[in-house]
Amino acid sequence: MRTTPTSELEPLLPPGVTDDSISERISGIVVKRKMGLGWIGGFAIAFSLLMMFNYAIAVLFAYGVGIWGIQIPVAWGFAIVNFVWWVGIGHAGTFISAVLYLCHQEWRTSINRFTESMTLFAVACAGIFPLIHLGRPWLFYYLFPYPNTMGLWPQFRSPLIWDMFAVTTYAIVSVVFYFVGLLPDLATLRDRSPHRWQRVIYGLLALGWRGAGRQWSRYKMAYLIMAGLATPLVVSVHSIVSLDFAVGIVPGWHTTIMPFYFVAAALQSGFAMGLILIIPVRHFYHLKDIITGRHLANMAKLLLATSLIVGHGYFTDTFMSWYSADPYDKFIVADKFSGAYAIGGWMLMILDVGVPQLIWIRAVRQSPVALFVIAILANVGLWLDHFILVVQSLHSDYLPSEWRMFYGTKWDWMTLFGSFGLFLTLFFVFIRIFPMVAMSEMRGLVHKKPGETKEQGA
Amino acid sequence: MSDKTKIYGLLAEFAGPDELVRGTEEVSEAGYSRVETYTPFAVEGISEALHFRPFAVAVIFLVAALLSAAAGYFMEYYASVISYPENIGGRPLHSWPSFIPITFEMGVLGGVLGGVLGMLVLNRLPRYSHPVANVERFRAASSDAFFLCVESSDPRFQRELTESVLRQAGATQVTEVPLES
Amino acid sequence: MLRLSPLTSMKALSLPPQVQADGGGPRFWKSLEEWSHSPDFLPYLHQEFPEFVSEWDNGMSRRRFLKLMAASLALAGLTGCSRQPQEKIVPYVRRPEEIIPGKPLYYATSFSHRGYGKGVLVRTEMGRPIKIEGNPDHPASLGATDIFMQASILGLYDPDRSQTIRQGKDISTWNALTQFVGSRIEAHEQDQGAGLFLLMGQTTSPTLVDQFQRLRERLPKSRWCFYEPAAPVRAQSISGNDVEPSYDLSKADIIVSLDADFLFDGPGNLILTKAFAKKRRDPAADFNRLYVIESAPSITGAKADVRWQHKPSEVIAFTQQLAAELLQGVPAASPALGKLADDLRQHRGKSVIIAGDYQPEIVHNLAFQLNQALGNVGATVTYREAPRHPVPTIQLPDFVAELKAGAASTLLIAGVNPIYDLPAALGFPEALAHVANSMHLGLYDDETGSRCQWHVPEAHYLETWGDIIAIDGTPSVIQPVIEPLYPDVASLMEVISLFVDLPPKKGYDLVHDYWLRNLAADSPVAWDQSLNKGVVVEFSSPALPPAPVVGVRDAPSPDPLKASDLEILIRPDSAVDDGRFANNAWLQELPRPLTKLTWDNVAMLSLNTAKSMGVTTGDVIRLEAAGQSVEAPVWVQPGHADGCVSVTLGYGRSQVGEVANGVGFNAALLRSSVGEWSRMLDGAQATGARRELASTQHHFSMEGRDLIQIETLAAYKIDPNKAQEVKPNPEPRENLYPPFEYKNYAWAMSIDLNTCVGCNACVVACQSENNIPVVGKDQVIKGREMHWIRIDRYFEGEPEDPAMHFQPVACMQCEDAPCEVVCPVGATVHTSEGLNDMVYNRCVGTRYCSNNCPYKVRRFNFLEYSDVKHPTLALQKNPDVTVRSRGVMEKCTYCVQRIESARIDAQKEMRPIRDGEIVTACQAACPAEAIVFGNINDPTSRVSRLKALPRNYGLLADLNTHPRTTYLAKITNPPSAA
Amino acid sequence: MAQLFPPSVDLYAKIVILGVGVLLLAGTCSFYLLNRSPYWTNVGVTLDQPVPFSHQHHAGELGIDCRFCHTSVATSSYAGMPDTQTCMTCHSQIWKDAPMLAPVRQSYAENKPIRWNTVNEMPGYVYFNHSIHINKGVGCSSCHGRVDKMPITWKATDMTMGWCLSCHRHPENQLRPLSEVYQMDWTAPTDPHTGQDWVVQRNVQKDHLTDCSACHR
Repeated sequence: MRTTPTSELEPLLPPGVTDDSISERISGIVVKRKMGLGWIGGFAIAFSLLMMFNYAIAVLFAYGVGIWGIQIPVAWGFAIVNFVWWVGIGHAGTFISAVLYLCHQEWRTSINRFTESMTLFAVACAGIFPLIHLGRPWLFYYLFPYPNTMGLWPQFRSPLIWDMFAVTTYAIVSVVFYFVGLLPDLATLRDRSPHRWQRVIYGLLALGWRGAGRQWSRYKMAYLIMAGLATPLVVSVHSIVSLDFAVGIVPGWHTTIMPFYFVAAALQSGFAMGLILIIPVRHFYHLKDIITGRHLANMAKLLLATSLIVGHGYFTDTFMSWYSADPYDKFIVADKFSGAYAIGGWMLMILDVGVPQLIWIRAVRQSPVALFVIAILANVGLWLDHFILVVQSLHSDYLPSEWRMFYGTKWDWMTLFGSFGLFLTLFFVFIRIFPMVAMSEMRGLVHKKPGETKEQGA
Repeated sequence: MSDKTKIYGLLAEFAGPDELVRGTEEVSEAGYSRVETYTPFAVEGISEALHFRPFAVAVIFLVAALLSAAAGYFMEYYASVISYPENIGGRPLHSWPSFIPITFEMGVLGGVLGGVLGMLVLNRLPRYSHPVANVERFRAASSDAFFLCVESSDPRFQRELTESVLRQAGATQVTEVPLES
Repeated sequence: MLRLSPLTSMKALSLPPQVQADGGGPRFWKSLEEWSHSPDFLPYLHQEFPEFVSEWDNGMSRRRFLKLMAASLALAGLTGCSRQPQEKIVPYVRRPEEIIPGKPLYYATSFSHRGYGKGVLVRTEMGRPIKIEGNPDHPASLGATDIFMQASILGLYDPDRSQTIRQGKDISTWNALTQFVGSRIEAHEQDQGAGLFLLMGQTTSPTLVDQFQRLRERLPKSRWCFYEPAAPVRAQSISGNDVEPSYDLSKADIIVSLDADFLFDGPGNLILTKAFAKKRRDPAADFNRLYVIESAPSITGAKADVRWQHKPSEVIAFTQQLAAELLQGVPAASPALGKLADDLRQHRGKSVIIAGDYQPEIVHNLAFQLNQALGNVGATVTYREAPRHPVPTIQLPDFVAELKAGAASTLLIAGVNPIYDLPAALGFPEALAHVANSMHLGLYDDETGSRCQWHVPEAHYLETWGDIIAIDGTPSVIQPVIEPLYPDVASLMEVISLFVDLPPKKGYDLVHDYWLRNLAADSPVAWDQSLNKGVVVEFSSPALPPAPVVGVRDAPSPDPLKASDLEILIRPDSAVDDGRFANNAWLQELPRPLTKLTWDNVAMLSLNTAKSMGVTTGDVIRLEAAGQSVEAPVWVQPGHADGCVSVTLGYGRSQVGEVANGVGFNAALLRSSVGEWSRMLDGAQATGARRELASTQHHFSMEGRDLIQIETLAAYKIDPNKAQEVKPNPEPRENLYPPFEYKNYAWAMSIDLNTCVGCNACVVACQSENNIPVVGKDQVIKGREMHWIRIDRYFEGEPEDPAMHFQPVACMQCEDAPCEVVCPVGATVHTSEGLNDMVYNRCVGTRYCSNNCPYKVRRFNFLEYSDVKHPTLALQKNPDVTVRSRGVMEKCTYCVQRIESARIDAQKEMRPIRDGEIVTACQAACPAEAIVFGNINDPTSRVSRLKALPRNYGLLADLNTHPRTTYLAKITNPPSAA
Repeated sequence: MAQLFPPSVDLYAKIVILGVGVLLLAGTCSFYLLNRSPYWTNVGVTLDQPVPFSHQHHAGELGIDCRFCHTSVATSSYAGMPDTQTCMTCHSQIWKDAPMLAPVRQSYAENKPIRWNTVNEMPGYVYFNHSIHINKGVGCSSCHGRVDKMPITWKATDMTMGWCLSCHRHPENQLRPLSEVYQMDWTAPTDPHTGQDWVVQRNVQKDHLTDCSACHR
């Protein structure tokens, strides 16, 4: 993909933009533009990956989790790694739409729809793994608190139950948040669609939104409070996910730094994934003047900031294990950088902490291609990070007699790459049916008085 | 008057958001109460112009969140202490620290669901058909048009007088809103 | 509570109707999920997923698979809501009085191995034998069992057992066989049996001996040969009689093992272990010291206080030097030797020198002389005449030669497998080809059977009558505990009866008649008592008179082996023995005590030897000896003597069954004669190939973690509390949480690392008691073995010559169990008595409990491991323990089913459970009595008293899990300043 | 036509929304009830048996003691199903030619067991022991109902885990004098203390009764 270097100081909006032109361009992509060959090709690839995913899961249900590489002591493998990774990716979306909203960061308006969609699809992918990693997935409902004839309840001291509640809540809230944000744009699509059937469908979805003054003010109030609730939620969810490990006594898991650096890692992977998606899309759909270099630069800076926090997490973790003088924890940390998984241990450091440091350089910040590559590397690094956390910690814990190496099988890899299929398929569908940018908020931006627009900053 | 029955109200279009806000303020000052604006985005100052504060929504959010958080905690307490008390790894039956995360999540979930539902209900949504939509031009309200509607049910509503008031307020164009299309 | 065999009166005890009706009806087949079975679909599945054929074979309908495809799209709940299928109740038509459904019955009988008996009690549920226990009344068991006794129950139900009489290629009948034998006898009446050849394993069965003699009288010219592939070598006294030593280790303060693995191998292993452990249990009281000289590490070597590793030739040299010093007073060749000699001198009459069963004659003779010189004979060791062969026999080579010469017109091969286990040099296959009429009697229609005209399926000892003599000469009667699974099976004595009795008699009559003749007065009562006790009562004279102890002639010492060259050491395998247990999946998957290796035999090398040969573990090398060559995977073993390769028998079977066929290599090929236990290798080269080996323990160092507490006796006597200083006893509790109080009972276990010899008996016993599945080599390689109790083995010190330690690890039943807290569905919770319950039917399989278990004692059914293919295997399942299905976590629960049944008995009598009333499966099996289970709320209980000892410590106690299972520190007793 | 939707749509929309809500609620409730209904639990459902055996006749009218057929109920985990021989002890004398009893005679003659349909079915992972309940004074009718009034046997209680727990948590409500265990028509004493006294006297380990391993192993 060829892209010209962009300036991170260019204005958030193209010159001479009007409400109508914004609405026309963005809704046009959905309601007027024909499916391009590029889209069809991309969708085809994504969908075939999805089918592979489906196949792998069918085989899994037929034979059991034994088709994966997991064993004793490493009873958790790819499934949990992928879960943590995907949930993390989701977080950036909520962060951008909620936290930046509360901080009045106007630049978020052109990308929050994007990242919110990303959140939904990432959570969808994540949600599958805890289910399929069960030994008896058909009994998943044992985890739900419902009045049964056995007189039994879930065991509420288990972080896995907290996790189930957190992820479910997170998924539902994200959907609601997404829909509410979408409501006015659905109305726009209703009114701008050329074909009646489109208008009917969007009309039904828009619930008859008319943009009445009182509606708007209640809407704004609700949106503000939801943002206020989503902010602690996004922190809590990955904190709880981190408790899946921190509550355990496994050396390498049992540390208080976990929630802090888990959240940071989550955001980092999310910003990275955001860049991975936005950069090609703004290129292929010619949205460079709406999603500007300034947006990319801001995302990149967030990526850089979080990568520094993660780095600090690694440092603290290592330091504490030395300082605590807990022999088991010390062994695990030493093994992480010198043991059988040392390559992973070093690679993840380089990829998710080292590489993002390039963003300090302006030229890199302004090169979409460079950012694209950095983002991909960072996400690989973060996947490795979770892999090392789960596998390397488990493979040599307290009793040396039960130390064993873990090797992923082809089914492990199929489920990993298959989940990309699900994610991309959903994403390709999204760019066909929903506006990629929040039009109503953009219009708001159009009518800002000059000077009222704050200087950008992350 | 007889014309009250025929039409829903008068729909005035304004050049832009600022004009609309100014116009709305004037119309309100003129004593009209059954007034509503229609805009493609949330124009700042409209609620003030309409003398409207969305207090109820906030209350609903708060109440829903507190209730479901309490429900969540009680569920955990009931299951672990009352229904089937079990010795889990020597932990106390009422291990309240372990019950906090779910309590919080339940609070957020309940709050958001309740609040958004409340917002929709207060906004009378879904409502698929509305008289103002009988005006062909109204379709632009979701893209780039800024409308102010004075409803005929307003006690001060008088077809001609109201129209003149609207025009003085800066409306670029005033059309009748028929009750049926 | 012991019963006479239900077959005493020859009244047929039929299998429970459930079993007849639907091959292990629902009451027995306790599986968590109902799976739909559809054979026609399996082939499709398997060509689809060949890699799982071995692992997953529980049947799945096409409908189900498509359902899964759909389900995996929607991720819908699968078989969540399906009602149970209608079950049937199938009562007896006529219920045998002694059978009460749901109540186990115990029968006493004897397990015979290499011609000697060990008493067992067989637990039967509704006519199905399901578990073997030791017989406390039997002198060779004293209530303990070894791995072979435990695993023999699986042999009974082995689906690969031969089931029908075969003539040529066709299935035949008992009548046809009778006629055939009849015709043969007629033929041999003419030549006085000159053409009748009999080849069989050694036996001490009085009834059989009697039958043999009668047959010999009838056909005096008949030719007999008895052999065991793993027969022990014996000393020869001047009188020319074999003499057999028997040791009393309870009197021995110094034990010297000349490559004798007496704690594991041989007919006396259980009593020897018991006696050995007795002198190890209490450091305060007298404490023995064990010297071991051996080539390949054994569990006896692992228990040694002083251990020297020498290659076979040097073991002989060592013995000669020791003898030279002690007998002729030649100064010690080495200081180490000198120390040993001094130690022995200081303990005259209280020491014992034990020559290994597989050492050459000279070592035995020297041991004989040394024991005499040290005044041990009569004190710690007595010699008796070994049981003589019942009839004049001829040596194996001559026997085979005569066969080749065509001298045999009829050949009966019983209970041995010459085609497989005879040295190729003898050329037995060719010899067999010369025989016109060959008969084979065996449990399997194996390598030998398939080459004989007639094959007769042999009856398993649990379904037949017989008798056998224990190592100390005590005879006991073998009584059947179940009607033969297959109608055609016959015991050896029933086959011999075809030759000598007209009409042929059944086993019961043969044994019964013999003993009525030979028992003391009032024999019918004595007979009943004998069956009841498991040993023949009121039996007048000991079977084996003490041998005259006189000077012995020096046996010719074998031509000295050149120290430079590579020697090979051949031993029976420590799990499948000489191959007779090869098809026993429990034993195949049993981690060998020191290698932790399963499903293979290997060429074991020392680190140095491996280095010099440029090979490492897993490399396949070609071994050449006796004109044969085998390809064997290398196993580099710490503690192995340099300059020799050690291999084990029992592998490389080709025709025995699904389990053993094609597993490992046949080491017997490398022998030039039966009874050759070490020789020079003609060659050993790396082939460049590699073989993956399935070991269950990959890391052998304790990493400086205080997992096994070790002290020297001297240090212990100075400060007995060291163990507790290093690892405080779980009490007093330092805990954030208010302690739960355990009102009635508080179950706990104590494991004495001092007496545990790592013999694996507990592992098999647990597998048998708790329906633990076998997973196969591939799964073991992946790390998914299922044993609830495992024996961790650690090395300490120099890898060339390390100290070795065993530590049995099962669920510790932690009071503050980390596993319970993290289970989201409460599938593992604590009971009011401190058990860490595992509720299989609640488990959804998140596996977090396993991750969070610091002892890693939880096992997970990653695939459908429980065998549902073979109905006979279902019969072995313990009906009191749920059979776990795929996706379920499982673990040790202190044999909760035994606790509950004891509780119910006690509750019915309105009394508390007595101390020692509950005996866990591992505890019952343990010959060293290293495992003690009981109630720590009762300060007088045995376990409480053990936990009060200063040696008591908790594993990883610093994690504050408060394990209910604690260990007693290991005390070693090296000579002072050694 | 400016309006995209006619006014009627609003009505429909409200109906649909309401309907969905109602359906969800109804679905949940009916599933809840279904799990406790005879369709699921088989309570009161009669199965056709090879022989239409009537407890009403044998236990009720003839007053044959439970233990005459269910011999091991007091000694073993299984109550014990009578073998054909037991039936024949009487029916070789009376009703010896009744066509109804043909399967019994056939079974006896051909030595083939009768295959009854299980009425009270326990999952494989539940380890219920009759003897301990009998010995602690839990009556037959407490679980099996008035079999002496059952012309053909049916399941009297739903035997769900919740049902088991209801008694395991409060055994005092179900205990009887040991002499009354086999009485069909026994009614609990009005004074709750008697039950509690029995719990103490018979040394019932109440806290163990709710341990998982009391029933699941």
